[in-house]
Amino acid sequence: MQAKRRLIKGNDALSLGAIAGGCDCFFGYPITPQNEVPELLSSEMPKNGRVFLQAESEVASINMVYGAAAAGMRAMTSSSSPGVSLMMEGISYIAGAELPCLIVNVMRGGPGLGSISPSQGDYFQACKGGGHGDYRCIVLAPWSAQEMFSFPELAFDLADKYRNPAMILADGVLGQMMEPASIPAEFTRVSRPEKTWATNGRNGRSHKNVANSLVIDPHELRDHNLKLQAKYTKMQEDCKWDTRLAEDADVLVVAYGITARLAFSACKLARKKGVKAGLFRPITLYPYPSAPLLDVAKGKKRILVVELSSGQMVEDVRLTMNGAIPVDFYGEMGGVIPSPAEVCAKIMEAAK
Amino acid sequence: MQAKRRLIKGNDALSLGAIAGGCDCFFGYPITPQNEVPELLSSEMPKNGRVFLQAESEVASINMVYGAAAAGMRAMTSSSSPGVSLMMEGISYIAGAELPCLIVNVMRGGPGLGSISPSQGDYFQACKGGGHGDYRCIVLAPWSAQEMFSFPELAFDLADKYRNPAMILADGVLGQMMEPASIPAEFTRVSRPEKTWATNGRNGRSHKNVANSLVIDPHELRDHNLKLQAKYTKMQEDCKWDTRLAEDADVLVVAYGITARLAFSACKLARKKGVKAGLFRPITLYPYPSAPLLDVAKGKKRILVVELSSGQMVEDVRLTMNGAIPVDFYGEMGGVIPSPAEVCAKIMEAAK
Amino acid sequence: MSSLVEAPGTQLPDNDLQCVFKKPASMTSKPLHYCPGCSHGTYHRLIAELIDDANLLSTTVGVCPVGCAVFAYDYFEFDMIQAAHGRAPAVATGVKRCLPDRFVFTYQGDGDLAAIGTAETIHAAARGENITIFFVNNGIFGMTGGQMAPTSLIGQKTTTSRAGRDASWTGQPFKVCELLSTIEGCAYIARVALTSAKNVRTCKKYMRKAIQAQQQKSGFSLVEILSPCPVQWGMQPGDALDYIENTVTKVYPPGEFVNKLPESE
Amino acid sequence: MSSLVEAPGTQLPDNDLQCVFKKPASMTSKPLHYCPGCSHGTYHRLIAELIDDANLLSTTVGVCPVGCAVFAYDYFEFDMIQAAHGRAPAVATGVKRCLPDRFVFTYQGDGDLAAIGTAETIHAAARGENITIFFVNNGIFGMTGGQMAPTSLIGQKTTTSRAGRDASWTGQPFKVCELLSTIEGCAYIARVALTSAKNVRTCKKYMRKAIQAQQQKSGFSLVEILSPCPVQWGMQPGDALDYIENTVTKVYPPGEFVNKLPESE
Amino acid sequence: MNVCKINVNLCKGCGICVKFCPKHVLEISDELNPSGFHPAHPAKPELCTACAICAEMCPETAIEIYRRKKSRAS
Amino acid sequence: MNVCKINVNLCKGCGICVKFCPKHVLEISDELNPSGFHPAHPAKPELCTACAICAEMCPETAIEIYRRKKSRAS
Amino acid sequence: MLEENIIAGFGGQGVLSLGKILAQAAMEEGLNASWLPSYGPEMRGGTANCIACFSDDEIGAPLAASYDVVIVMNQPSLEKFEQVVKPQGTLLINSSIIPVKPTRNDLDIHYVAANELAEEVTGTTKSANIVALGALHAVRPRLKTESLEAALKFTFGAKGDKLVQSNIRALHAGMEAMKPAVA
Amino acid sequence: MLEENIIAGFGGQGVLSLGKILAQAAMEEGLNASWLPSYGPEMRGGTANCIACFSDDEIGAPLAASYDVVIVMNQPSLEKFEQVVKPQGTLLINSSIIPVKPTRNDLDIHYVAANELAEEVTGTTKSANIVALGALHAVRPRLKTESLEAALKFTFGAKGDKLVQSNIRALHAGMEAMKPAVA
Ligand SMILES: Cc1ncc(C[n+]2csc(CCOP(=O)(O)OP(=O)(O)O)c2C)c(N)n1
Ligand SMILES: Cc1ncc(C[n+]2csc(CCOP(=O)(O)OP(=O)(O)O)c2C)c(N)n1
Ligand code: SF4
Ligand code: SF4
Ligand code: SF4
Ligand code: SF4
Ligand code: SF4
Ligand code: SF4
Ligand SMILES: [Mg+2]
Ligand SMILES: [Mg+2]
Repeated sequence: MQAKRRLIKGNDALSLGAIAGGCDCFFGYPITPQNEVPELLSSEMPKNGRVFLQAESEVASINMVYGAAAAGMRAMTSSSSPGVSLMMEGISYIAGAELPCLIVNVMRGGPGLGSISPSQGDYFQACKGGGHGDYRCIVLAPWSAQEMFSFPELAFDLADKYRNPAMILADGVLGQMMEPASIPAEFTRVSRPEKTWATNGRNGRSHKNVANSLVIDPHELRDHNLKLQAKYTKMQEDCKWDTRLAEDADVLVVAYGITARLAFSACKLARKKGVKAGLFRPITLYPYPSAPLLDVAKGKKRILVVELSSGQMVEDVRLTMNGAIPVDFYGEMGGVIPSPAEVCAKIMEAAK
Repeated sequence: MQAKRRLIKGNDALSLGAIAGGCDCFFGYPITPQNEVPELLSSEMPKNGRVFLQAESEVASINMVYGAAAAGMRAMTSSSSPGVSLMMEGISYIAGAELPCLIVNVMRGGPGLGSISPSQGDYFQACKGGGHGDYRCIVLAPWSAQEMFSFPELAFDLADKYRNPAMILADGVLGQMMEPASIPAEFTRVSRPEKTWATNGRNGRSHKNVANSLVIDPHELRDHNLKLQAKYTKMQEDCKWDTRLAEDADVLVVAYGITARLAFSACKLARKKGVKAGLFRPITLYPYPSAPLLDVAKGKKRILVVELSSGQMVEDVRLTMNGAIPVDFYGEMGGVIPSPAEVCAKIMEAAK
Repeated sequence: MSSLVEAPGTQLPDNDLQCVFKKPASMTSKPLHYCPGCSHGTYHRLIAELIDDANLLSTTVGVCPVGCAVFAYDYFEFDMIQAAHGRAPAVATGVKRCLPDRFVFTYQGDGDLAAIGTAETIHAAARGENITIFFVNNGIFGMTGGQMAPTSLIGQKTTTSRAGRDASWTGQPFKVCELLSTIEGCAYIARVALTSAKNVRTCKKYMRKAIQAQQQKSGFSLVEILSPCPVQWGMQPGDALDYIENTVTKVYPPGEFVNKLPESE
Repeated sequence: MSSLVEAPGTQLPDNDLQCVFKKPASMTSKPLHYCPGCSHGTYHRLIAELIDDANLLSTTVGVCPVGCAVFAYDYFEFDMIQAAHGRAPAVATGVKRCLPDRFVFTYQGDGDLAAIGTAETIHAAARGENITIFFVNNGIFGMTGGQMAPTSLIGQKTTTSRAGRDASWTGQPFKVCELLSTIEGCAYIARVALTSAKNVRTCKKYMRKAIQAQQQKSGFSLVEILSPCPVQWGMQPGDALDYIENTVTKVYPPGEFVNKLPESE
Repeated sequence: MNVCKINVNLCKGCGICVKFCPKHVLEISDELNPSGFHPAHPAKPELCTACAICAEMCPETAIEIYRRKKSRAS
Repeated sequence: MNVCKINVNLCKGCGICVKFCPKHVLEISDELNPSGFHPAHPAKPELCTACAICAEMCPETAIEIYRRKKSRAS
Repeated sequence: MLEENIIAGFGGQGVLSLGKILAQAAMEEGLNASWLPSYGPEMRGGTANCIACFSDDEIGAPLAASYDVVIVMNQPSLEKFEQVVKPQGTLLINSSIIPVKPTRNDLDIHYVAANELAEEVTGTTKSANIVALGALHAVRPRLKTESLEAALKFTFGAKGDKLVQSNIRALHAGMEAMKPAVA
Repeated sequence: MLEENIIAGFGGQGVLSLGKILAQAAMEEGLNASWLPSYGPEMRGGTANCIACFSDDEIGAPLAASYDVVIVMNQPSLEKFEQVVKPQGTLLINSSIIPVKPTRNDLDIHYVAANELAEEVTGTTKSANIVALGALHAVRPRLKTESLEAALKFTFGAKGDKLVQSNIRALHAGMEAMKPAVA
């Protein structure tokens, strides 16, 4: 299928990407700044023979996703921070029952109702399990309209591979910004693994299937958890990252999503000012690309982590470095987006 | 008031402790293994002129707490893992609106429906903010019936001091176990700070009060978040911890709640086997007692963190040590409780 | 005791005996975990019998709740999904929207459906969701130890209403069928008490209609059974059934509340 | 333009003029953020007038929703709580149970009350919670950009039903007053359309009764107003009011649905 | 004679079958089954009409009912 | 003469007052107010009966109405 | 001194209260004590068990890998818990409804016909658990008899002195029954 | 080359589409481009603005601390955004409804009576935004005129050629109006 370059909003790119990625059904409840997703899908999904249903709440949305995922569908929901908080029980169930699905969080300022401005304050929730129990989501962080389009399929593939919920963690800027992106003219049905475990009616199957996260016997639940943990360890083989100007850098800036864009511009400014700065961008926030980071960081003088938060991902960077290289942090909150110049200033400090 | 020693269930001790601590109202929804809490309070609260109301869900519970807390009450809810996951949006709102309240989580095995057996799998959720945005709860971890009784008042006091939600993080064993504890015969009304900010009707007040977490302007929301962060930093002055046999220890075991009890027994066994083991027990999980830990850990050969999880608090220990002393981890999941002998074996390994 | 024991399914002494009653094929042989005299088991059996009758074993997807029936997936031979507390109707919606030709039902208790699951139930009905709900109203939270439910009767003693439910503080019993009757999306809504063999047959008749409603794509269907919880009620199983017959049905009148089936009498 | 401008409250030329209409004291002077022709402002003013009339300024605690009225706390002089989306009735319950002598009301849109807040609304009613809800039904999610609401009319074009709402897929419009009418805890339930000065007065009458219901501790009260969302409906403000009068009221008949006030006519 | 066959391993001794048997065929035994329940048993099997009421009412589906076929000659 | 006083800073030019004024006193101005709206103004103030219908209908509470007191002598 | 006990049986057999009474008695003596029930989804029938520990020192873990004392009131419990008795530990078996014998031979094993004895001295089998307590006390006297009686008073006092007395009779019946064993 | 523009005005003045058309035109020329709107709670009235960037290099940040070009269509926007123009940067003012003058003197400032001109050549003030685009293009010709016309075709094509043509007229009217300034 030939793709054509067009100016497109991140949320629209994500929606088309979901269809391109074989999303069978979308269940969601409106919330800014991701409303373009349900709005576009409400007309595009039926056109493409898929299911779109607006749920009465996020709690209902995630549980509809649970049902559809159990039935073997590529099921998806999308929301923003407060709405995603309401999904914590449901996501924990989906992870416990080992069902693949896609949850999108176009983050906004918190806590509470906060604001609708862009933020990265939900990293802990997404990556450390905001819900109860020892589960993990696969978490992908796009940084462009092009990745907003291509990550849904990637997310579904990884979700199916590991029978695990996957999350796309974006923010208000990525959702609202328009950029050129290559989008195919029409979408061909993507292949996906056969789901012999699906609870879609036995018809002919010799045994019944059950989708379940209840394991009442402690030792069986322990074993179930060990199986999950082994799976999470194996995910490391799929961790993804990217770098810019990192090779010869003295200061390595670590940032994801929109912040990585700011940091990239800042690195260029810093180099104009004579400081060798480079960017390490985690693409999978879980599994976290620790090994690659250690590798890239080798020989750097200092690491600067930049986030639109009070400092969340920085903990994973510090856990990765374990004291080997000093790690600084610069964060803005509440929807304030630092300019490349401001980030550059922090790089200059770090370089001192 | 003279206290009398009696054999009491952790959940019952916690309930009486809430009344002793000046809890004005309880809103909750039943869930094992904390049902003794609403059951006891349903009769004891009215007797003591307080409010008990069974809500239709945990979502309703936490929002009733939000309302009562805004009105200046010492408001409380109690649940267990899946139920607490449903409160994530509400807790984020309460933190954002800077309202004091008490949330109890008597943890059970997860993820999903999991089991009703004891667990410590919700540490991340409690301490790193399972809800959206950059907020924190004050988190207390009792390890005995006596602390189950005394911590609610402590939690309310800290909550009022900082205008912040406080959480008591217990588990099925602490909730269900009976132990002797000193409980006063009757409860005298405790003093509490005057709440000039409460939305309890102006009557006479010159200005209106508003309870709110919405700050639509990014710079104002940034400032609001900076204020919250400053508050969280200040909380460090109230962090609490405990030690056993730590002075001369070579191996320092770090554990909280029921696990600290197992670890304490294990340390005694290890010493019988000739290994100097000691216990560091964080009592406030947030603010985390990092400075005291660094201090106690000075000169130890090795640290062993023990949890009923896949390894959650261990991240805060590693972030604290930042590579200074090797940190091992031993965890069980799903409601399996290791015997002191098993923990001792891990200590012996660490000592090698 | 051995005198008493008869291993299930052993060949009988002679061949002039014909079996007039036995466990339906859609039900597994696993012993039920319910308390003595609990109607969950009876309701399970009726579902299995109807699935057998309608020959739906291979196209059924059942959704079980959180509540004493949480283990229901162990007792049926068809595919089952265990749903989060109260969310079964949303889970069923997810399945049914994607697989409209499957028979999709939920099995829910009164805490599950009428407390925490209120919004999911009502909006499934409001959407005219083409699913069937088998609703067990025993007026209490059984699994968690007998706390008050929205459906508990006034004066009923529970572990969270030890002095008896007080209407002035907790309101009146929550009437699911009456509430749903105002919603246009409902195709079939009925209530019955499993207090006699006759009522068991009536229940089965209602359940059959609810299933037909879904098969005819007429919309949302629900059958509420008034069920005993002998243990949490602190009654003998037999007395509990009498109590339903004499007291509970006064508050929750049995009958058909909505019936939009074309060929319904 | 200056010719037109009259700064509010300036002294008038002569003293034979008596003021027959001005902003109520319980309302702040802050300009409203609503779109031109949106009835939220009118409803706000009526609340403030009634608080003034009943002299409740010092004992009122209002709860505002998430929806276009999220900023309502800026427009009233009494204490306000901003509640999570849909949870206002639970928040109000928390306040009222602890401070039974306060006047506690919530102000909610149809997405807030009839979608995500369904369970909280219905259980507040079921408990006979002694609170008052002012419910703004504009058949759409205004704040988020005009998505379909459970209350949207069949055929109504919204940003998530571009071809018009399809009953076979999303069900029939959600009728809050009709649903609540089956619940015994309700003391006063009424619906009105703000489409004329006469209706504005009727609305105020209904609202007064709802407030009385709470003051007499008779239970749960709710007044639903059929309100325009000119912007999301893509209509001129005036036309939007005509549309309500001619079309919306056919689906949502105005009137008093429950009235248990002793002295009610 | 008809047969009311009760699986004592499944029986929980709830007594519902005893209560509803129109012919008073059934009784609760005072022995314990392996799960610690006193199971029901057909005390007067000869009175059983194979009406299956007991079986319909049994929550455990512990009862199977067999009817004696009419012998041709009659 | 009665006075219908419209605060143009609050007015959003929705035209509802214009629509409902029984005496057709009001009109939408073609000038812009500071918020970029075309506010209403009393084009025929002399016709105003001070019935306050416009004010009751105005969503912005932008209208104040003043009635001229009857002069004693009449 | 740290004593760790498991008591197991059918739901109805009062194994949980047996454990509580042990802990209560220990507390009456000023010892530290803990009691931990097995808790599961509400459902009658099936087996229940609890762990009771007491010690003159601070009690760490309220449970252990193996136990000084195991009391089994029914057969499933014997099968389930025989293996967790410490070598030379005490295994007390309710012979009234447990026909089979344990397989281990490194234990101090005792039998008591708790149901019959209870029926004998109290008229019902309800206090079979207390008979077992008495039996345990006889073969392993770690607490004072007065403490056990005090614990019985505390536990049943609310329900009237008659019940207290019949339970004290049950306690002593159990002790008597073990005379031969201890002699 | 990296050009960063802010366009601001009342909700109804088409400032968002002006920015989109800039970005679209840049893309037509094979440049990288980005467009970022200010988004808020749904509510008409009040001011809106957007940021449009284009560059021959990969675009990092879609926003900046200061801008090469600021177009203000109403007075509140002038007050709000005058300070973020880069020294020597371009400030284009819609003189139709902005009576006041900017305070800074380190800028390349231009005025265009966008509303009047639009009314003149298209009969309505709707395309005042496109007039402003033309004016900007005249004083700061960074993109080809064809690209701008192509972008207009792309944007309004769906709504018919008439609309396209009238907008192209508006574009050129804006360019013409600036002739003196550039001459
Ligand atoms: C989110 C959540 N809240 C609470 C619980 C605890 N819980 C389990 S079952 C139940 C209610 C059971 O009552 P009902 O639905 O009537 O079923 P029954 O046991 O009476 O058949 C509750 C509150 C839970 N598991 N999850
Ligand atoms: C948990 C959560 N979900 C969704 C949203 C997004 N949201 C804000 S307002 C709203 C609905 C507004 O519609 P309505 O309640 O009818 O109020 P209106 O704006 O129409 O007056 C939604 C879905 C949110 N803020 N929080
Ligand atoms: S607790 Fe009640 S509902 Fe649950 S199994 Fe027992 S009797 Fe049935
Ligand atoms: S969007 Fe609709 S409801 Fe919201 S303010 Fe505008 S008109 Fe009113
Ligand atoms: S009804 Fe069933 S379970 Fe109850 S006693 Fe009879 S056979 Fe046993
Ligand atoms: S079949 Fe009928 S007669 Fe026979 S035992 Fe059962 S109920 Fe009694
Ligand atoms: S009704 Fe009010 S806002 Fe609307 S035009 Fe008249 S004065 Fe202006
Ligand atoms: S007061 Fe009456 S007559 Fe005067 S302008 Fe207003 S509506 Fe018209
Ligand atoms: Mg129930
Ligand atoms: Mg609305």
